[in-house]
Amino acid sequence: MDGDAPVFTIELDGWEGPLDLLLALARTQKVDLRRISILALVEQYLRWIDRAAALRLELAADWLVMAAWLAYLKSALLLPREPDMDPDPEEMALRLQLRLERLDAMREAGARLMARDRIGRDVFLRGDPEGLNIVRKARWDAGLYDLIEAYGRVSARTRPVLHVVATRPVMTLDVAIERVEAMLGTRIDWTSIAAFLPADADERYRRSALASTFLATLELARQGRVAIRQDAPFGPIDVRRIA
Amino acid sequence: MTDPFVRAVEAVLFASETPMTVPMIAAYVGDGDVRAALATIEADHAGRGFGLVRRGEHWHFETAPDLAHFLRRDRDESRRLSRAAIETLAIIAYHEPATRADIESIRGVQISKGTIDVLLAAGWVRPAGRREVPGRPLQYTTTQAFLDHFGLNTRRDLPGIEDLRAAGLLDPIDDAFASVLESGDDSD
Amino acid sequence: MTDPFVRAVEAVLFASETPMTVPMIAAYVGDGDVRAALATIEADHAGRGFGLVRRGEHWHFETAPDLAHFLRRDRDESRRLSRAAIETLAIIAYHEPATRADIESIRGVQISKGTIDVLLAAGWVRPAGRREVPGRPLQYTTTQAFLDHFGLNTRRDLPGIEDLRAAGLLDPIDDAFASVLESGDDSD
Repeated sequence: MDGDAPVFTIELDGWEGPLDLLLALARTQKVDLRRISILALVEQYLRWIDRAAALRLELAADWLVMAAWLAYLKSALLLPREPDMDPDPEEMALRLQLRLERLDAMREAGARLMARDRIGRDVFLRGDPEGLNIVRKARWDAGLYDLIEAYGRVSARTRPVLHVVATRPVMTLDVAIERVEAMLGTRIDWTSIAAFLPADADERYRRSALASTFLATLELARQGRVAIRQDAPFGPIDVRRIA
Repeated sequence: MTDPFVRAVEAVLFASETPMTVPMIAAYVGDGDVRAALATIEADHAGRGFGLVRRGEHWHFETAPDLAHFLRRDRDESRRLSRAAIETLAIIAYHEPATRADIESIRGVQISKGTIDVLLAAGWVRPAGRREVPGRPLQYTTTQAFLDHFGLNTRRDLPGIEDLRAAGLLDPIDDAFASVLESGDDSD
Repeated sequence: MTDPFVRAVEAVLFASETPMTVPMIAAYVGDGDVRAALATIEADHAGRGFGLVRRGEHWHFETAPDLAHFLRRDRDESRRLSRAAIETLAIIAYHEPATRADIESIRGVQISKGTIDVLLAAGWVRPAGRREVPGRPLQYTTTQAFLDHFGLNTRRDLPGIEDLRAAGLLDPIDDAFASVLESGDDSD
């Protein structure tokens, strides 16, 4: 076994991890990976780790984890087999062997791939091709609507802006004050503001009248001529003449 | 099977990034009659899609000159006209003949040179003489191709300002939107 | 004199800077039997210094492999690829789609970020969606440029892929493990 010693002189960073080293060690057994002696492999690895430790090489954690795992595997393989041992050491050894086979297969495949006739190394493309041209002809996509709309947009942007406000039925504040004054003259009790609105008018006129009438009562209250009350927010508003 | 030396010369010329002289070729392929190989290759490719060509002392492969039209391909690309281009086209159509200054005064912004070029390239407008004012600016009008493309018989088929107003196309966007909302209320 | 259509196909392929598919060629040469023309051109160049080759759906001219010694310029190129990169490429090609974890589990070491970057930069691998497992890891596959570069027509041409598959060496360890356990007793 001491004949393997030269292997260990290879520097640490020459190995891409413990599995890489294990595969290299397995190759030294010079047998098909399927017939490899896992026990011999484990011993080689552990010896390698020992030497690295003796040389005071810093070992990365995964190397030590692998060493611990292999040490466990070794003892499990050597001890008398307990039927209910879990995990089964034979299975662990088989898994290791399968992993080595797979790494070996891919290493081999990579080498065969690299050995193929490769463009730029073994075969060459034309050095100075004329090249193919695509002449792009723009086909403009615009319809009549786009055209008309564009003109409308330009015109709208540059023509003087004209605002036409349609006439709407409105009750002015003056009219509202007059109405409220006149109607209050005949009432003494609290009266809802709604009672002051024209009853049979157009809805939009009624809404205008409501706003104007409310303002009118505020104005009359400010002049000290009416009192206003509202029991709750958004509740009905009542008005009473101050006698 | 071609002669090995001829094959080597052929491969070196094919892979070269520049035309090569006989000594340049010899530096790759070694001893042999390069000139004889070139003559063989030239004869072998006569009448094919590409061939060996000599320019002065340099040799190279090139595609046959009579096939040049196959090496280019036209592709129609449907593209939207830019907002500036469609507005410029509309102004020319409504106001023709229109000068660049007319267009800019109506659009309210300057137009870039490319904008009218696009319309000229599309064949929709054409120059139509100069206006006899200081500076003699070029005027533009629309073309028959313009009428054809937009499905118009004459320019008079373009809707007038009153039509546009009726269609709501003169309303600023917000007003148009509001009028849709209002009409929605009425239908309730 | 060669058939005009064959000449046109030949010229287009010869002038092209990239490998072309039949539809790409047809876009330049118009109607005709492009496949038949390709077969003719392939036969005409057999045994010459360069010839027509098919890689997947793409066709291109390249020099004959046995003439590499006349043409090789940079012998160091293959050395630039690290062993990690070569193995990673092989794992992606033979197992595709493969995740980073797949690669690491086979190689037994973590892969540095640069390793996949090198392959992506060469255009030989590309991301190909995520695997629907926890963490949704990104998967990688090889590209048409990979096939071109290594002279492969399809992934089935990968060296030894059928043997590896038959031997179960492309199956995950757990699957292989189960099948070995089943048949394991027989082989002893």
